[in-house]
Amino acid sequence: MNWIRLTIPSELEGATLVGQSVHAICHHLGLDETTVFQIELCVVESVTNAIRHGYKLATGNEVTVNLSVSGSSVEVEVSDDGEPMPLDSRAALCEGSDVFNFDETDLDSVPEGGMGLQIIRSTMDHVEYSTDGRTNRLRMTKILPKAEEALHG
Amino acid sequence: MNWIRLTIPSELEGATLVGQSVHAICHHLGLDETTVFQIELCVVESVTNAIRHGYKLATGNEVTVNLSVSGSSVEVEVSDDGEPMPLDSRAALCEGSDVFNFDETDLDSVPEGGMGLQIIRSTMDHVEYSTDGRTNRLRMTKILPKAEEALHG
Amino acid sequence: MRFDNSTMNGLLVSKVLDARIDAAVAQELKLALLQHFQPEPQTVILNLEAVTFIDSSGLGALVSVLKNRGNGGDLIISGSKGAVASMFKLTRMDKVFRVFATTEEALQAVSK
Amino acid sequence: MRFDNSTMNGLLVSKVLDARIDAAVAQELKLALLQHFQPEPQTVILNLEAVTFIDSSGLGALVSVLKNRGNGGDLIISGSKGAVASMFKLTRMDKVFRVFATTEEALQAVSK
Ligand SMILES: Nc1ncnc2c1ncn2[C@@H]1O[C@H](COP(=O)(O)OP(=O)(O)O)[C@@H](O)[C@H]1O
Ligand SMILES: Nc1ncnc2c1ncn2[C@@H]1O[C@H](COP(=O)(O)OP(=O)(O)O)[C@@H](O)[C@H]1O
Repeated sequence: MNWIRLTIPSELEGATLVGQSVHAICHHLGLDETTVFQIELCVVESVTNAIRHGYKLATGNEVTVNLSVSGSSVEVEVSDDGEPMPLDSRAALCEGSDVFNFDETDLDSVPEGGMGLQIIRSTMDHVEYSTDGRTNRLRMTKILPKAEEALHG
Repeated sequence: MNWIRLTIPSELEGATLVGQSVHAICHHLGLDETTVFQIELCVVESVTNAIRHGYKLATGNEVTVNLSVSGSSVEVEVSDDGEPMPLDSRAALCEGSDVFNFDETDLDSVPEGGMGLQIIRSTMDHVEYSTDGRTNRLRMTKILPKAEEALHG
Repeated sequence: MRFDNSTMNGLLVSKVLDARIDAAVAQELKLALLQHFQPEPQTVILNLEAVTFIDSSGLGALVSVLKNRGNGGDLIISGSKGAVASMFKLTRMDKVFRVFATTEEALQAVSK
Repeated sequence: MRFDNSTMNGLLVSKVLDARIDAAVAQELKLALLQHFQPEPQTVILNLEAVTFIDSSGLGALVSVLKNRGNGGDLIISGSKGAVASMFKLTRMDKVFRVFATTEEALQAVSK
């Protein structure tokens, strides 16, 4: 057993449910609490984006989360059939953005939004976006702490 | 948000994962602990059956669990593309079996298996089986305690 | 599966450390428990207090052990609660096994 | 969303009773908190000890409240831990809000 697929309707509460499910699954698979939270967070951020920006909150659509786990990494693919991500957002996702380089003494400079992609980028080890004109896929890889240790430690 | 669909590969550990996910989801939706356990149990029993009897443990197939929740009931549909259930099992599922009427003083009469369908039948409020020659569907309905109270109390 | 085996009052107490006993682990559970009745049958207290879920395959494995424990052996259940206790009741297995709320109560009852 | 609002040392302490603050409830959270700054801005301690998950939409709602709290008002965070504390750190929001481990510490710091 190395994968599970979760499909939800395009409603924000779906992101809540899928986040909780992914949490329960990763916890059950024995991942440490920090890794569980990181994966749950990135799933919630990307599913929320698909519902809000991909489908513009229109109901009656579906978002799918594919979770696959090996001994060394967890791979999550979030897919939707909505609007593809604009090019500048794809660049932010892959190259990073400076949304968190705000001046903390200047409240006006603190962001109220636009944080999701940068959270994904800085939390995951590898991020890949693709679209085939119908289905958009955001694929995220998290290398498990133990595997990382073996690699670098 | 009133439904979520979970798909797993035809491996017994998949039943574990889907059971845990359904537990987490039902818990999050505010169902009481007894109802959560009853739904989790019936999901695990029927997914295990689909893997063991429907697919005869052959890997590379999929089992899907559709969970939908309204204010008054939870509906679970477990579907697979394996062997359909034999007619006598469908009868046991819908009309009940006497598997638990064993003589507790005679250990030989105590069952080691064949309990799943009767557990489903006695735990759920409504059970329905159908097959279209390709996909087999077991649909189970649990009326939520509060709704039941309003109806009978 | 993981167990914590210890001897109390001269009896083997085997505590299941995993939270779930289902089809994926039923066979492993059965084989692990049957070992305790080889070469000599004995009384084993199976402590289920850490178990939060058991399905019909898990129960079936326990019944199979009970049937194959050999003369003079016994498999006693302790610590079952919540969903696990409900399962024993729903399937009437609480009439088949000797079931105790705690391991201490099981030890007391057996020592009498 | 559910809150437990109480007055401690003359300050409003609002404890979030739900375990998750995400996109599905962010707008509701924002509106509920903004009410506390009408008609008069005040210091509000938001106790997050029961919260186990917050996403960027939830944090954004808190930033929005901080920006719109009015002159003389403040929104102070207490009780964040685990995943919630990590999120404040990851997004550098722990530099934007006054964050305390417990409501007691927050009350002490404010009373000085
Ligand atoms: N799945 C998506 N489909 C289309 N556009 C997206 C998607 N995800 C992100 N975007 C675009 O990227 C921008 C930045 O996203 P994000 O960093 O998550 O912040 P936010 O969602 O708060 O705007 C969004 O405002 C949107 O324009
Ligand atoms: N999904 C299914 N597909 C095909 N046959 C099934 C399925 N579920 C149950 N059956 C048949 O019904 C019988 C009784 O099932 P059950 O009560 O769950 O007990 P067990 O699985 O332990 O045999 C099975 O042995 C099998 O022959």
